[in-house]
Amino acid sequence: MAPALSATPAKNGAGKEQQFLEINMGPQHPSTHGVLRLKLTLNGEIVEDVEPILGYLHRSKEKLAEFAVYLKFAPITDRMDYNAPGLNEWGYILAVEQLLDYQVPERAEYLRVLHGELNRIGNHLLWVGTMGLDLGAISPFWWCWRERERVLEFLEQLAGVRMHTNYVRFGGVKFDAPPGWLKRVQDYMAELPLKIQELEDLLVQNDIVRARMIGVGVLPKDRAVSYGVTGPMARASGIGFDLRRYQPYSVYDQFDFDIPIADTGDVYARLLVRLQELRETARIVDQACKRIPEGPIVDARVEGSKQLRVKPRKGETYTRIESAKGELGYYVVSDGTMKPYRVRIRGPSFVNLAPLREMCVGSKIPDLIATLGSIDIVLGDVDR
Amino acid sequence: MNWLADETRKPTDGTTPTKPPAAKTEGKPEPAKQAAPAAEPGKPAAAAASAGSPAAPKPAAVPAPPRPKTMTDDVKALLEKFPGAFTQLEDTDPKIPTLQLTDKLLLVPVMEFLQAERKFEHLALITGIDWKTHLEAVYNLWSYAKNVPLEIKVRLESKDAKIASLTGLWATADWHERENYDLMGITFEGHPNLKRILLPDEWRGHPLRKDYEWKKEQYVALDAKTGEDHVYAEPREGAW
Amino acid sequence: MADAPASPVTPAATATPAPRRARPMPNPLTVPANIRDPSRRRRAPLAAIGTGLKTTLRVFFRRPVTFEYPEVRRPVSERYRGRIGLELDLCIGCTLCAQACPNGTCFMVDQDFDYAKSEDMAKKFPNKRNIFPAVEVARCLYCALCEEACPTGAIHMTPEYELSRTRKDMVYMPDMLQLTEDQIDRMDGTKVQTRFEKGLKLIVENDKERI
Amino acid sequence: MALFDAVAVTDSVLDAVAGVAGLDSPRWLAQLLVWLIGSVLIFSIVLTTGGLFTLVFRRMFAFITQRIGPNRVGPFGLFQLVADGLKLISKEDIIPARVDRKLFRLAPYLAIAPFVMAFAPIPWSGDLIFSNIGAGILFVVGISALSPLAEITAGWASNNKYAIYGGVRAAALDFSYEIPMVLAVVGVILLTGSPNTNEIVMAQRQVWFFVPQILGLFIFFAAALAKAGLVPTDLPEAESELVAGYSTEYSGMRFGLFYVVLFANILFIGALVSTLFLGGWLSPLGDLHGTTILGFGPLPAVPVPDPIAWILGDGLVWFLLKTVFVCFVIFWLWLTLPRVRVDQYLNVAWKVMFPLALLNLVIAAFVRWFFLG
Repeated sequence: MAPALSATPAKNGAGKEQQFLEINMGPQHPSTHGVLRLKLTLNGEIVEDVEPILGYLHRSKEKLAEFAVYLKFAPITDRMDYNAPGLNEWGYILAVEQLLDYQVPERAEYLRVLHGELNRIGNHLLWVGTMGLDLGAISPFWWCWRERERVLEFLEQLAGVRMHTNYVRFGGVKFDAPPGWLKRVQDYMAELPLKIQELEDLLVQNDIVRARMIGVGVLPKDRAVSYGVTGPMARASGIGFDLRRYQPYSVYDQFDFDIPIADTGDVYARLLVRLQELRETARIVDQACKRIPEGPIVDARVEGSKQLRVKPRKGETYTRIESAKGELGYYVVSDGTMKPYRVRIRGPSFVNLAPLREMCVGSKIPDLIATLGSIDIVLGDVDR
Repeated sequence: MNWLADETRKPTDGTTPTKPPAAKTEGKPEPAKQAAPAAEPGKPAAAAASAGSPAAPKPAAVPAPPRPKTMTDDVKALLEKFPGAFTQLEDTDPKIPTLQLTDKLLLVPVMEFLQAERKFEHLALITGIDWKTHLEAVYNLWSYAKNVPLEIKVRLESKDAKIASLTGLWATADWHERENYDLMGITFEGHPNLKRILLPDEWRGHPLRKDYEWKKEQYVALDAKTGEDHVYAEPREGAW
Repeated sequence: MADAPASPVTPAATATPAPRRARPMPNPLTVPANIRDPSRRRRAPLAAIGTGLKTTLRVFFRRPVTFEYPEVRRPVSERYRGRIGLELDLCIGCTLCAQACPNGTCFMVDQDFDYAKSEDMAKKFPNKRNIFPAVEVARCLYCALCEEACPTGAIHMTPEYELSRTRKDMVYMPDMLQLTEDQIDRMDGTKVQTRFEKGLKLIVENDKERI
Repeated sequence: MALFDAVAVTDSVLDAVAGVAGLDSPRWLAQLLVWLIGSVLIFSIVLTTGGLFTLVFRRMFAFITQRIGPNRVGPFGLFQLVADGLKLISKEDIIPARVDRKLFRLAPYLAIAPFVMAFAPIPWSGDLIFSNIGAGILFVVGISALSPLAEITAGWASNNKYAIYGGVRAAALDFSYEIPMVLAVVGVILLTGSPNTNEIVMAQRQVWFFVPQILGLFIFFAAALAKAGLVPTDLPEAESELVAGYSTEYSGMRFGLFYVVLFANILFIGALVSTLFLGGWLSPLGDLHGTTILGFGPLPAVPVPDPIAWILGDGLVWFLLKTVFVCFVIFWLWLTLPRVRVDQYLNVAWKVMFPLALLNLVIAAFVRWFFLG
């Protein structure tokens, strides 16, 4: 007997009874980058409507923060954007530091920048790999993973664990760079651009890739501003805003790197922006390795296990850092006790995912997959 | 026993200790309760916490120095345009001028003025805070042109927290407001489809409220026919 | 024009030299794009596919970077944070580690195994309440906060990372924490089994209060 | 080169055997025997090479991504094929509830039938051909038009929305790439004068057809990849979009059949391309049987010994070499290129491939008129 299609009849242009096919893409699907469920209404290959349904990975981190001492929430923030865990941590610690008056020594700032930028390189490499997979190119993924393995090795030598490093502390960092580590990182930063060139040979000028990416999932500049999109996705739509340059936190004002900006706002522009950003980050890490000063790595008043007894003053703060996905903000409310009263987290992936519907309606299924991949969402960051 | 906070024994000034968390950590790491009598945990804490909170009651807390209130030209323009609608609060770090909007109805005109004339193009975040006596909605704005932040706070009632929706001005407000409605229980009038974004639709209660009894589990099961999630109070087959 | 950018954020920044980029930043919305017109074709049609094929062929002849895991192992860095280890002698039962644990997998257990501290250790590190930390290794975050909180350095992170055991075995009682993985493998099965069962029973009992 | 007449040989063997018992074995019995043994032979060759290619592909994929590749089962992982086969056979063969059972079971066999039949007229070497059909290449093209049938039935029968998309995509691609493929083959027939595969190979004695027909080779290759569903057009089974395309609901050995057919398809394309364009079993050194190596200074002229002639001269070795080379190119493309979008590639079929195929015909006619006279 014929399979039953659950189609929702709707009027098409000519007023005839138009049958659309409704498909649930997700929460378990090879290319939704996590447990995202898309309720698709399809007219053949053309996507009529996309409704993202979130919450399958919702662990309510904001409620978890209210149960524990300030520092105990740090390892939990690592689990939000698990492609670049170090940056989440840094954002949270920086936010709480606004309410403390600790003096972060210069060397600790440089170590934080190194730790954050290595995470960003790992994240962008993983993104290029999975973007290739979404388009069907198998081998770039493994080349990216080979490079990301080198980066994770550096993080393991620095902080003891490859991904969820739990390395940034109030007023400084946990460990100093092991001997010879800076030299190894610096050599690798010279080698990384060659590997990026290899990826570009395979992906960027390839005719099939250009046909699949140019003019797909376009987000014009004014809509990008209205959707509050930030990070590489915004820079691909023409918003040349980078928190590390426009509101320099930590010691970013001492590095010179430029911000890649494209104006077409399609998937191809995002690919170019992220590949260029990989090179810029390599430059930053290289400069940081060269100019890192000697000195203590944590403020003396918060040595060792005193970190767990940190007690910020009563007050509120909204601090933002440029995470790999965009503007990662923490709105921390402290009532003077040892536990945060309220922590609100601005997940960049959550905000960048909102325009998916506007970018994909009217395009084909493969374009939807390419656009979803190009936004670079991580469901831990979306669902929090 | 949460020896860290120390305030479980004597309420500090102002806010009563947050009940659920303290009660929660009460039993948390101490299954070996029967070995240690109740008075015991206080002592090793003091002994162990070398430089930490001394056992003696803390000296009278000296009032913190008044926080700065930066008066940028945006704030001045805003105060002139809407006389009497704002009270300036102390800055939210780092140097974000903060204004408390006293009259809820003025929210949309204020935001329109800020977005259009004062060029605050970027709505970074909408936060809901539960101060137990009342709710508060906090809007963080950012001006790309002038590279400066601004924060607007609005006070809402705990029972029926209603505020106008900003989906007309910024498209990002759509999901921010849905999340605040879902987790904090603030309803935004004029929102195109205000329904839960992270939790299943039939979830009872708003988790981020301070009075949300989080110990009572709710189970979610997928209905095979319609493919929708249903929430049950007790575990059923297929529910997690 | 836009006034100077908001002063740098952390108090520490005042200590660092004034930001070199003093001149006001251009308005991000009107700044020109520096990735010029990506859609313009720079290569003849199918030529880029040729370079792609050439790259794959070049990588085809390179030595593999992977190695065969069980036989060949990559040395872990000396700071590696694997499974939690415990020095029963040093432990003074101060429950600091249990309180520092973010998700309550490290909890105190009263001593029900035959272990007596040696004479001088008992004097230096008295454990009056005879309670030691047990760890539910399956739910542990490996965040090393317990290691930081421990005043005597009794609890520390060992470089063990091969922890695959059956689901119910993953509760390590204090005396098991002291041993390394291959020591546990060499112990006779029944003794190990009873220790894990005891741990699991404790988990079930107090799972309600814990997060 | 007398064609090795299998039927005559078996007939004489049977007569000898029956002669002992004083009977005379009828000819049709020999014919039947040859066909039976032949089809079993072809079937086993195609499927085992298909299986071997899964191993070759995984090894090549490993090298390109700097990994080691399967080396656990048997020396250099050679028994990986057996291991995969056993795994698939031992896996539970789930047939979902609301599925069109008859079609669901039929689809994998529909996938294998065309390939095994299409191998019949392929000339493996001078006299080694399964059945020398008069219109060999037309038979092959006709049969390979059947291949999308399996994907469509699998897609429709699995009652799964992704599978239907896979099936419909397979249908669209195959039908629109039928014409360019046939036109490219017609170009080759034009040059040889007859569709018989053996004569096509013989006609390439002076020059292999890929020299005058380079355009035809490109179109034929692209069309064959599209029909087989290989990257850059693995749309019927697009992992990242349609979960697993038409084979989403299949499991166990049924899925194994689809998987092996995919690789048997690669062998088939390799054989076809080498027969049509790379001169089949012709060796570049020509037929070395009975020739002599010219004496060079002090070295006397030495007649070529038979085994060397067998290997270097025309024959099976050269055919296998060319086929394996074409398969290497297919794997190479598979590991480099991303997937095209369905509608774009259909436009390419009608707006680019079709006119190019006509142009190719004109070139073939010109070459025929000008060179071969």
